[in-house]
Order: sequence, then C-alpha cells, then structure tokens
Amino acid sequence: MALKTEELVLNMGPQHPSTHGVLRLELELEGEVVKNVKPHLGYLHRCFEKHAEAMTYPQVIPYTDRMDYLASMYNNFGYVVAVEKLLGIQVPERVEYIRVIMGELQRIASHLVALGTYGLDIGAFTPFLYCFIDREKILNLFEITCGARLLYNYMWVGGLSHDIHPDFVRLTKEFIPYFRPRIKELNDLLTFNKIFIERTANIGVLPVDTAINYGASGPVLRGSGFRWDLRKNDPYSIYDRFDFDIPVGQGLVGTVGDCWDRYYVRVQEMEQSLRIIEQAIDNIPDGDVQSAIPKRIKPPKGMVYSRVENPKGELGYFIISDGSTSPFRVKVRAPSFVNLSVLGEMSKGHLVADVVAILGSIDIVLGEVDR
Amino acid sequence: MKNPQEILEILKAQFPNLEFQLDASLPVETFIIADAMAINKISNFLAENEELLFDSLMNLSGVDDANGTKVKDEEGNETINGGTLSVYYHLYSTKIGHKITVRVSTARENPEVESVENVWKTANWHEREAFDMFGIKFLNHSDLRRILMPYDWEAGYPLRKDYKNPEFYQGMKVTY
Amino acid sequence: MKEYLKNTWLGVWTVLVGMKITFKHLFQPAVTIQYPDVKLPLPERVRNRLYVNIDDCIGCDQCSRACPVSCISIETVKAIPGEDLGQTSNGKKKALWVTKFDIDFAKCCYCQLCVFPCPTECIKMTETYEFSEFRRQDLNYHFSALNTSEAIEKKNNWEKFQAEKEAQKAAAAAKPAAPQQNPKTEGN
Amino acid sequence: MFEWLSDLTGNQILAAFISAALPVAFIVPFVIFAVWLERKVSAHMQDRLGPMRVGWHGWLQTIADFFKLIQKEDIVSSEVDKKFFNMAPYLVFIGSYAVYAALPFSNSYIGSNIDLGLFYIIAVSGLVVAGILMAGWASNNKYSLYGAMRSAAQIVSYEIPTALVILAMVMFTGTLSLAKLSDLQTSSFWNWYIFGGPDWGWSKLLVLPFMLVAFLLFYISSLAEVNRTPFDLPEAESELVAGYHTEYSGMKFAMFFLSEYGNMFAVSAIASVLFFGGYQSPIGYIGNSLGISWLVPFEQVFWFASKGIFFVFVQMWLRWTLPRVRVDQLMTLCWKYLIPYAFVNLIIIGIISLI
Repeated sequence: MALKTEELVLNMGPQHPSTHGVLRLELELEGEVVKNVKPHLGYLHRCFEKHAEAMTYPQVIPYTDRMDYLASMYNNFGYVVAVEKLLGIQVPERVEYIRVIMGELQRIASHLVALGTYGLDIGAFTPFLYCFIDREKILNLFEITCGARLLYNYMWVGGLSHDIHPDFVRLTKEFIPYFRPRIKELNDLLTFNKIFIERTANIGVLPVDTAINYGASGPVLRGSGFRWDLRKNDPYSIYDRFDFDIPVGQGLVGTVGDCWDRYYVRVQEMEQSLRIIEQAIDNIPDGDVQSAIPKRIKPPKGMVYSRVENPKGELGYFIISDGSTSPFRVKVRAPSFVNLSVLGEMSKGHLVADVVAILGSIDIVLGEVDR
Repeated sequence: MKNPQEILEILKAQFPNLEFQLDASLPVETFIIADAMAINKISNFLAENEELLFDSLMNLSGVDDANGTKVKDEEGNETINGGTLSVYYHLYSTKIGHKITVRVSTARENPEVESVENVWKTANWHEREAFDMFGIKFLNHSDLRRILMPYDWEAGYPLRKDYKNPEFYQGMKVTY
Repeated sequence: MKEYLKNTWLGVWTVLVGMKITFKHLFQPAVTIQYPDVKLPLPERVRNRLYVNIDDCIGCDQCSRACPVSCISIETVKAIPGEDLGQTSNGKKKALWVTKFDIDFAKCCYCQLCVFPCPTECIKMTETYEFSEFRRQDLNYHFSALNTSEAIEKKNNWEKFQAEKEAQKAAAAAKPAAPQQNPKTEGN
Repeated sequence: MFEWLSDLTGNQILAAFISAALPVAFIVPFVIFAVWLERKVSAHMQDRLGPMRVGWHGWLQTIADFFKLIQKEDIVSSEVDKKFFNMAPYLVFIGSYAVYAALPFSNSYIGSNIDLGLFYIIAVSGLVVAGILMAGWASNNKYSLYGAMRSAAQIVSYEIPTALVILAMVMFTGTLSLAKLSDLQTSSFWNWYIFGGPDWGWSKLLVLPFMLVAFLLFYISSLAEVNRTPFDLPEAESELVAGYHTEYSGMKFAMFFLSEYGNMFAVSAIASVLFFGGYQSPIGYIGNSLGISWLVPFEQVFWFASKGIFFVFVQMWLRWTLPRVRVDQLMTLCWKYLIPYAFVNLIIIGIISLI
C-alpha cells in the first residue's frame, strides 16, 4: 500500500515578519520545497485611483507620496513630470537641478532600506540599522528643505513647494564623502560575507527574456544583466546631462540574474547616484522655483503616459484629462506591482527560506503594490 | 524607430479585414484604435514582427469612457447606460526603442476583451486589475479573479464612474 | 579539493572581517537619543500641527478647498451692517463671522497645501508634534473665537437682518418709491 | 559538595536537594545578566543605546521583564495537544539544567563529580531535542512544526562533530571527567589545552595548531547545538516567525528562554573546561599568595564564570554580525565540512598523542 502524501499549504502573511508589509503568500510545499506560490494582494488597498478622480491636480500629489512611501520624492517627480507634459509647460533650470538631486538622494535612501531589510530577511540584523543611520542623514536633508521626513509633497506641478535651504548644498557635500566609506563597510559586513553569498547566489535566477516578458524593471531587470535605465534610455527632466553608468548584474558570485546580483546592482546604483549628485550640486543655477507654477492647473483634453525610473523600477502615470481641474482617470503602473508578479516564476523549486530571500530581492513596497 | 502612422500602415497591411483607426485628436499622445476581439492576434503580431518587436507591455489600463446616457433613478443615484469601456495598451520595444498606444473599446453592458496574457505575461495581473476595477472580462485569461479588492466584493466595480459605495460589506457596516 | 579549502577559508575570513566591523562599532557613540528626555532640534520649515490665528482669518474657505482630505471645516456668517469686525494684520477688512473653524487632526495629512493659498497667512504649521489623545474626537480642534451660543447669536442676528431686509424688500416692492436700502446692505 | 553537605546536615536527601538546587542560584542570575548583556551588546554594536530606563544603563530591565512574563496570561489555544504542550518547556529546561550537574564550578563544588562527565553531558543534552520536538508538534502550528523538525535534525547532526572533537580531547588527555580535565590545566594559561596542554616538549608545539582547529570546530558545532545565529534556524524569525515557541506565552515562553540562555553558558563552560583550563586561574590565585585558602574556591568560581561569559559574549557578537544559513547549507556545513575536518583532526591528534 502506498503511503498517502499531500502537499502542505503554508500561509505566509499577511502578518509575517518578512513579507514587507501585508502581503499574503500561499505556499504549496513538499517538505520545505516550494511547488507553487500564490500571492494575494490588496490588504493595503486605499483606492488611490478613485481618490485621484475626485481631487484637483495639485491635491493628488500628497496621495502619490503614500504609494511608495520609501521613495515619496520620486513618486512626486513622476506625477509632476506627467502633468507637466499634459500642460506642456517648461520648468526652470533651477527646479530641474533640485529635482534631480532630491530624486537621487531619495534613490539612495530607498536602496538603503532595500539593502538593510534584505539583510534582515537573510538573518543579519546589524546592517539594517547601519543602513538606517545613513538613511536618517538623507531624511534630515529633506527635512530642512521641506519640513517633512517621509511624505514630502515637495515637487509641485511646475515647481517646488520650497526653495532649498541655505545649508542644503553644504550638508549634501558633507554627506557624499561620509557615505562612500559606509558603502564599503556594508560590502565588507554583508555583501561579500560567505554566508550571505551562499544564501543569495544562484537563488531565484531570472533570465532576461522572462524579465522583459513579465515587465520587470529597475534593479530586478538590471540584475538580469540587461542594461536598461529610463534615465538613459528614455530621458526625462535633465538626466541626459549627467555622466553615470548603469550597473548590471554580472553573476560575480553565481549566475547572472540571481538574488545577489539584484542586491549588488542596488549597492552600485547608490554609488552612481552619488556621482550624479556630485555633478549637479555645484551647478544649481539661480532662479525662482515657483515662477512656473500655473495659477490654475487645468490641462487641455488629452492623455499622457509618462514614466520615470523610480528606485524600484519603471513608475508610469497614465493620466487622462477631460479638460476640468481634476483628472478623468489616473492609472499608476507601479513598479513593485509588476515586479512582484515574477515571484511565482522565480521561486518554484526553491526552499521556504529562499522565497523570503527572493521576495526581499525584488524589494516591494506594499503601499505601491496595492495602491 | 517607427511613428504611429507607420505602425498603423503595417497593421493595416497585415490585417486587411480588421478596422484600425489612428486617433491624433488629443494632444500629447496618438493611439491606434483596434478591435477588442482581435487584440490577441494583433498583439502577437506586434510582439513578433521583425520591424516592430514590441516585447514589453509597459502598462495596461482600463478606462471608463463615461460616454453613455446618464440615468437618474428615484433616489437620485446616477447610473450610466450604454457607452463603452476601454482598455489602453502602452507598448514599448526595448530592442528598437519605439512606443505605441493601442486602444480597444467594448460595450459597457457586457464588456469582453481578448486577453493578451499569452503574449506578455505582465498582462496577467494588469488584466486582473482591470477586471477588478471595471468588470472587463478578459477572454482566455488563465486566472481571472479580483486582485486588489476582496474576493467576495459584491458591490460592483469601483472605478466605474457610476459606482456607489456600499453600505454593508458581508453584513458589516462600512464607515467612511 | 582546492575549491573546498577555499570555501572554508572564505567562510572563516569573511566572518572575521564582519566581526571586526561590529567590534569597532561596539565602541562608537550611539546615534540614538533617549527621546522624551532628549529631543532633536526641529528645522525651521518643520511641518507639524496646524495653528490658526483666528484673529486674522477672514473666512475665505481657501484652505478648506485646498485640503486633499477635507479635514478643515469652516462655517461663516455674514456680519450685519454696523458690526465692526476689525482688520487682519495685513490690512484686510473682515466681513464674515467665522462661527466654525475645525481642523480634524486625525484626518490631517500634514501636506501643507492649506498654508500656501491663505491670503492673510493665518494658518500655519507649528512645531508641536506630540498631541496624541485617548479619544479620537479630541483630535478635532476648534479654532473659532466664538463659542456655540455666540455663533448661534450671530446666525440669528444675520437671519433677523435677512428677514428684516426681506420685509423691507417686500415693503419696497409694495411701495416702489423707496428702494434705497438694498444696495447699501449688499456692500457689507 | 554533596559529601560535605551530607556530613553537615546528616541527611543525604536534604543534601542532595541543596546540592541540586545550587545551579539554579547560578542560572537565574546568569540568565538575567545575559539577557541584559545581549541587549546592550546588540545595541552598542548597532550604534544604539539599548535599555536605559530601569536602573543604571537598564540593568534592571530583565528583572522587570521577568515580572511581566510572570504576570502574563498563559495562553493555550484550543487546538493544541495540551499534555505535550504543557510538558515541553519544562522538558527543555530539564535538559539544559541537567548539564549543570556535571559542570565543575570550582574544585570544591561540582554537582555530581562523575568520571563520565563529558559523556553524561552529551547524552543528557539530547533531552532538549525531545522537548523541542514535543513543543513543535503539540503547538499544532505549521511554523512550529517546521521549526521543531529543523531543530531536531540540526541538534542530532551537530552532536557528531562535537562528539568527535571531544573524542580527540579524551584521547589526548585520557580522561572523561570534567574536574580532572580542569585540574590537569593548572597554574598558568600556557598549560591550557588550547596551547597544547601541561606536558612540555615538542609534542606541545606540534599539537598546538590542531588544538586551535579543534576548538574552532567545537565552538561552531556548539553554536549550532544551542540554536544561535548563524544556526538559529529553528526560530528563524524571518522565515518561521518564532519557530517551535511561536505559540507559547508567559512563563512557558520564559522557560524556553531560560533554557536557551542556560544552554549558551553550558556549552561555553564546556569549551572553557576542554580548552581554557576550566575554573583554573590563568595567573595564579590571590588566596594562595595571601595564605587565605578559603578564598581560592571563590576565585575559581569567578574565573569559571568569566570564561563562560566571555564565550557567551562571543556568541552574541557572532549573532549580531552574521546572516543565517539555510537549512540545507546547515547540513552541508555539518556533514561536508565540520565532520571531515573533525575526523582528520581526531586522527592527527591521536597520532601525536601516541608518539
């Protein structure tokens, strides 16, 4: 008589330490080997798109803050770029420079959280707090500029809510030489640790064509070895003026496109962001940051799909205007939402612990997945 | 790099018995209007054709066009009868670097669109979202369930313009 | 075999490198502070609880309309002629009794959108960030200078005035010889 | 100790009880101290302050937490296997407590001075596995079950390299008694076995590197036996929430905690007995040089405790530095790395001790 066996269904989440919020994963397991992953979303659904239809254009900006709350600045950026395209207005040089600096600082801050929590997923607690110490410095820079630490509402259609603080340039310049050695320290402590490499190399390998077919973007796509960055490939704002590299996964310790590659792409991206900030910080032109803000934002009838390179990937805003003061339809193409759909593909045949590692390497923010 | 006009010509040459239209009336973006029941075929062609190679679906979004007749019932609730729901496909070719927007429209009462999931896997969740929010049924979709709303949400499709907030959800009072 | 020994060596070595870093940090001063005892200085642009200088408020409702979460609710009553409400600090003449100016901080999202449109700069963000309450309704702050009975009184005044005006209007309509009252009151 | 007490009280049962209760007087203050130490060490390694409110630098924090745990409601969910669920924490604690019976705190106090001390310790620590399995199974929770299964596999596997290293030491020293082992490494630190033992000659030089390797192997596998990072898979919080003790609360949870920290000290103490002279002072005794002979046992307890606490500190240091290995890598490490190395080491030390 054959022994009766059945697959074990393990519910991971919505309350689980390493699902990065309220994601629920339904794992079908055979022993500890994952046969199938079914993500269930929506526990953090806050009806952003419905809200946006009832708001005027400037009022939507605080709501965009709350989608990817670890990269609010960049969500503002994406939205204002889209609305400015719809309005057909040109913003002053000074605004563009400040936006780029803020955006790159935000990218570093967001990646620091991603890297720190990834260490936490793997079981290393300490790098998480070291990353948060550095992130705190960036948040202080934001705080002196716009008064908020997390949800900024800083970039407005046509301008900025505040000009930069007189101390901002000096403090940012101090931050760059402080931060470079910290990246090295993180590499020594976590990135090249043998246990960490063992845990992440050759895990969750994502081939390039699968990644593109699934619409993956950002570090997830670049980790697969595809040189793709909207700042270079589809430039917006003034990114075409700066000199920086696009780091891609090279399979340094494992296969191209594994978790370690995605992780290391983020580490390298922080260095590239520092390079952009270095180039921009000395060249901020003078001017008024609010001169181009329209008195009444009432775009003509039309629609636009505009995308920016959010720290998590391609953040797209599809806005339809019916000629009134509030948008007719706003659809957000959230990078985490799209990247998360690859999870099932990547984690088949791995262990439970690897699912945690793979999920962490995608770097999702549930506020953005569920909107 | 091809502009929408050229892409339209290629499409017309490939599918002579289907209707295509180029809508350039709205500023910023021009889009091709295609047939909802042939979108799978068209997508396959767009993704595979050597000249087009649209290998990436940037975004898929449902839109309530709200172009039907608005009807008010006794209690003052407004519903929309007739008109269309649309699905917009924003395509991009990572190899060539051109973009195109395709729109298909379907009747509001029985909205049905062919799924493009087998062409771009990313469409799976996007289509689920469009189903969730607008009730657009994607034919041949492998797993058409609600995605963001609760699976047992019975109060309709929230992003339709005539959606009414329910008073109760599963017997629980919903406070706003 | 070589791979095997290399793995062993890497395992031991990277662990030692990590241990060196954490040991170094053991003697670095802490970056955290003991919060309620020690507080960080706040920057000048800090965005926390709103404050309304009601003496300057002209009741224009612009902040309420700018608010994306509708946490500000304002009710105003027109002043009857002869009542002098004074001026705001930047010289605007007030014409409305602000009978209700409530901000619900349970809803407020601290986006500062209400601060910019204010013509008299009377609504602004302050440095107070510790104002938690045990009951949610306590977070609804009332800024109006008038208490409930005064508000009702003002409302009644206006209604009485309105009624008188109506009566006068009716009288004027009945007797078209004396229409001089209306344009004057509308100006107020 | 037992003999002395039975002479004093004239009652063997009473003497046995007192003698058996004495380790509790050590374990409980030690755990309270160790939990505080863990918090402070982790905090300062992460540039934080850690507990600062209760007492000087928060040293009373653990006591406050202890009282909190006592007062907490003892939650037993309706679907658990109640008998096993209630028994498991105590069984785990018994397993770790029984180890203390054979630990030589000083030359005048050993709970039970048995000749097979090391053998006894290896045997009795197996009880912990039974307790953990029981807890995981009885909790009726998938996460707990996974934790328990992992834990059982882990502890059973890692007993092999531990035993192999101990075997090498037994071959080299010729004794299984912990008291005798400590006595052998007397007077100065160069007599410790990590430096080749008390016998002078070329064999001391020859054996020295292998002793170092033996110590490392022992320390790594003992880490795994007490479920500390990088081997804390049974309670891997990012995967299994809290592993086998997910469903426990209040005092039962505290029991698991107590036994975990008790175990930490026990393995550290065994490491110090085997390699670092046990209770022997590295620099000689003040009591001896002053002629106050009753002071010597207290000094020995001091040295024994401080050596143990040092190794506990290293365990904490490792915990706050390293990521966690995966369950299959844990087995790989054990069977493909530690056991072969331990075998080779065993053979080499055997040869050296022969010639």
